[in-house]
Order: sequence, then structure tokens, then C-alpha cells
Amino acid sequence: MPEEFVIKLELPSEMQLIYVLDSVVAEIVKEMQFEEDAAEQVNLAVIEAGTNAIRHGNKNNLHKRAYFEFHVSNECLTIVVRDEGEGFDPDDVADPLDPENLLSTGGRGIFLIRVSMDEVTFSDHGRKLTMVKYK
Amino acid sequence: MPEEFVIKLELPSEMQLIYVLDSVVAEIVKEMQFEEDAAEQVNLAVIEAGTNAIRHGNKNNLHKRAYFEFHVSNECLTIVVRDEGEGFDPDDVADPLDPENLLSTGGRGIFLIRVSMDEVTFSDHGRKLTMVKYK
Amino acid sequence: MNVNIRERDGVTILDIQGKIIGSDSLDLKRIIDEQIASSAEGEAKLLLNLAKVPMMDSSGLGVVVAAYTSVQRKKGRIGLLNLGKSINSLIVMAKLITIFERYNSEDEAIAAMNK
Amino acid sequence: MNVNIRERDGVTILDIQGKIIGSDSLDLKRIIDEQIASSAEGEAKLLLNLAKVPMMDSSGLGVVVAAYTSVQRKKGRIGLLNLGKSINSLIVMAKLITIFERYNSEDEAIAAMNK
Ligand SMILES: Nc1ncnc2c1ncn2[C@@H]1O[C@H](COP(=O)(O)OP(=O)(O)O)[C@@H](O)[C@H]1O
Ligand SMILES: Nc1ncnc2c1ncn2[C@@H]1O[C@H](COP(=O)(O)OP(=O)(O)O)[C@@H](O)[C@H]1O
Repeated sequence: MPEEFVIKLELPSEMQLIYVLDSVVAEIVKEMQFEEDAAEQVNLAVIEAGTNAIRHGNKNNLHKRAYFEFHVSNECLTIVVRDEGEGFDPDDVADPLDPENLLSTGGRGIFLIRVSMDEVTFSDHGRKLTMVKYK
Repeated sequence: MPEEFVIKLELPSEMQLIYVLDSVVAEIVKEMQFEEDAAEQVNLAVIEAGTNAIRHGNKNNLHKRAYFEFHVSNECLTIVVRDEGEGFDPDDVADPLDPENLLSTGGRGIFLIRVSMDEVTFSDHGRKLTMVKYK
Repeated sequence: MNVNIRERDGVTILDIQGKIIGSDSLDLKRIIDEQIASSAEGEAKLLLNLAKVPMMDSSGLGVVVAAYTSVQRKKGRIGLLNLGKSINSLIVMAKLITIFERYNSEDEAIAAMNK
Repeated sequence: MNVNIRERDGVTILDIQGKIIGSDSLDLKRIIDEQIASSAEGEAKLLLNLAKVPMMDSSGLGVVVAAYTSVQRKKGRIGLLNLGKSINSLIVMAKLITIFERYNSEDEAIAAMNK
């Protein structure tokens, strides 16, 4: 594989298309020869980020789009996810490990992204998420 | 599934990435519930078009990109493939069914695209290929 | 995702196949809710067979948590069968490992849930 | 794409697994060329088992045509085993159906290629 390159994917905000995202990630981590555990963590983080962009960011509005960039290099995979929503404050999200939230039915997505990836940065008021996984 | 929407994919010109394209197409035809034969024809046409864009159009130059658009509607799938090459004259391609070409090792890609899809149009001097498959 | 439903010794077994991601969790929630709703108080015994589920996202996990809560409320039980490594670590990360009954064999699960 | 190579009664069988698309055809060509190069005149007998190949693109087909030509030149034979519907129709569309020896059973193929 060559040094470094970028794959881009752009989806309308329709949850059923998460499988398209899933298949792209699966091929990229396979091509990059990530180890199985790391591959599954990347897969999970991307699905969580895509779901948030489509559901919370774009509010399932089919005219709004979710943008995915996969920056492939020899050392790591950097993934950028952007939506066209109103943004949010990623620091103001409840801790799903707080005992009172343990049996909550939601609120674990961002937490799982943070534990699955090596670097996680939100910008543009939460509308842009950049995450890195080293090999 | 909603009325009509567009999925976009952008790849650097690296033949190994054809599997990313392949997986995106597979998910889209599955989601659209194409019949098996039609799904395989779309799959083949997209692979041929992607291969041509990367190999002949962009000449495997990693800094040049291949662009794919999948326009999904209830009646059909319209696929647009673009490259950043020098273009070519699609009418000036040898007929692979001509007896003297039958045992040629190449030259069947565009032919297979034409027989697999319902509508095939080249524009921008062969740099843009639009193809339609009805359900 | 596909779900097959069968009964064994008073336990409703859901054999789930495929990743549980995106909108799959809504489908799964509907199926589980129906099963719980149609069980009498104290009779809801649900076993989710995840042997053929290679991956689950946080909304899938949320559905399992919701199922746990509803079943508790009806004084029933819910068990997870054949968790793969990745779903197991999902549950560990979410600190839910001590909450769910987990089994590696169907016989064992059925026996335990009927005790 | 993966290729496993085995010998049976003087026939080299290539069990191919996975789609043959994109750069796979270069890999396949290298493997086939080696097999043909290492066979003596009149001895090159190649059987491509495509049972587990769900799809092949035009470059894959080009490799099969090239193999046919090289084998002919060496007075050998090449056969295609277990063609699925989609590869069969690819070969039909390319008007190569009368060119290739095709078989649906390995025993039959081996017997025919040793005649
Ligand atoms: N892209 C986004 N745009 C707007 N709000 C978001 C976005 N991502 C997450 N959020 C907000 O953060 C909350 C927590 O997200 P998350 O941890 O993924 O859990 P969940 O999606 O289950 O609510 C969401 O409920 C939502 O309010
Ligand atoms: N996107 C493209 N840009 C430039 N030339 C192209 C493109 N697609 C096809 N061609 C030209 O048309 C020829 C025939 O293409 P095709 O029928 O796909 O067969 P093959 O790829 O096996 O040569 C190619 O050899 C190439 O010269």
C-alpha cells in the first residue's frame, strides 16, 4: 500500500445507510491489516460517530449529509466525521459510568468512541469529530 | 427507504481500493433490493468503470482521484464515475466480439458495462461515465 | 440483522444473526417488547442468543439494557447466550458485566433460568 | 482472492477463493504463469476450480484467456471447473463459451483432461 491517502464517503442522513459506512470501514481496516481487536474498536467508533452525525446532528433530515474522511497512513488511521447539524458541547455529556446512569438506555456512544480510539477531538462545536487509531 | 438520495465515494487511484468500491456497491444494491442477476450486473459494471478510471484515466497516480456518485431512487440506480485523466474517445474502442479480438487479453470492460447496464453515456471526453440500471 | 424466535422449557430464545447496528436496534426492541408484553407476570424468561452477532453498537446495548429493566419489572429474567469477544468487551466497558446473566451453553442457560 | 494449488493425476488444480477483481488478476496471472512455465511441453494441464469465486471482472477473464493461449502454445490443456452463473454469463457475453473446456465435477474434469 502507498504512503498516505484519503478516502471520502458522503451519506444522506438515513440510518439504513449505516451499513454502507460499516462496509467501507471494514475494507479499510482489512486493507491496513489492523489486528482484530483494534479493527473492531475502529468499526465501533465509526458506527457510533456516524449514528450521532445522522441522528443527533442532522436529525435524520435526508437533505442534510454526513461526511466521512479516512486518512490512511502506515502508522495510523485518522477518521474525520462531520455533520450539518446545530452542534453540541461534547464536554457537557453525562458520564455513562456514573452509577445513576448505568441502566440508562442511551448515552454511551461518545464514551465508547473515547475508549475505542487513541485520540479523539471534537471541533466546530461538536459538528466535527477527528479520531485516530494507531496500528 | 426514502424517495431519492445520493451517496458519494472518492478514492485515490490505487487498485487495491477497488474492494472499497465493491463493498459500497454491494450494500447499495442489497438495500435497493435488486434481483440477484441485476445486482451482479451493476456490481460488474461499477468494478469495470472504477478500474478504468483508476488505471486508464488516472494512470494509477495516487494524487489523482476517482469520484463515484450513486443516485438511488425507487425505480433505478444511476451511477456516475469520473476521473482526472486525459479522457478518450469511447466510440473508438475495438469491438471485443470481432473474431480477431476474441482471444485478446483485454478490451472487454466498456463492452461489459454496456451490456450490463440499461443506459450508458460517456461525457467530458470519456472522463465522465453515467450509467443507469432499472429495477 | 435477523431474529428467529423459539420456545424451550418456558424460555423464549431469540437467535439473532448479524451485526446489531444503526436502525437494527429499533427492530430488535420491537421484537423484544412484544415478547415481554405477551408474557404473564413472573413468566417472562428471555434468552438472547448472540452466537452469530459479530458486533453490537451502543444503541443495541441500550436495547438489551431496556429489556433487562422491563423484564425485571415483570419479575422475569433475561440471559445472554454465547457472547463473542467484542460484545463481551462492550459490556465490560459499559460496566454492565455484573448486571447481565451470561451463558456459554443453551442447556446451562435453560437450566439456570428455570431454577 | 486466495489460491490453493494441488496436483491430481497429472493435473494441476487451482482452487480459487473470493472475487477476482481489480489487482487480483495480476496475482492470479503470476501464479498461473509459474505453473505453465514449470510444466514440460505437452504436460501443462491446468484446472481452475471457480466454485468459490462469486464474481470475476474483465481483467480476470483476460487472465483466463491468456492462460488458455499459453497452454495451447505448450500443447497443454486448461479447464474451468464449477462455474457459477455470473461467471458463466460473463463468458457467454464475451463469446468465449465454445473456447473453454468447462466441467461441473472434478472427477469428470480429471478423466477428460487425461484422455
Ligand atoms: N453530532 C452530534 N450533534 C449534536 N448532538 C450530538 C452529536 N453527537 C452527540 N450528541 C449529543 O450527545 C449526546 C450523547 O451522545 P452519545 O454518547 O453518542 O449517546 P446517545 O447517542 O445514545 O445519546 C446525544 O444524546 C446528543 O444529545
Ligand atoms: N477512463 C478512461 N480514461 C482513459 N482511457 C480509457 C478510460 N476507460 C477506457 N479507456 C480506454 O479504452 C480502452 C478499452 O477499455 P476497456 O474496454 O475497459 O478494456 P481494457 O480496460 O481491458 O483495456 C482502454 O484500453 C483505454 O485505452
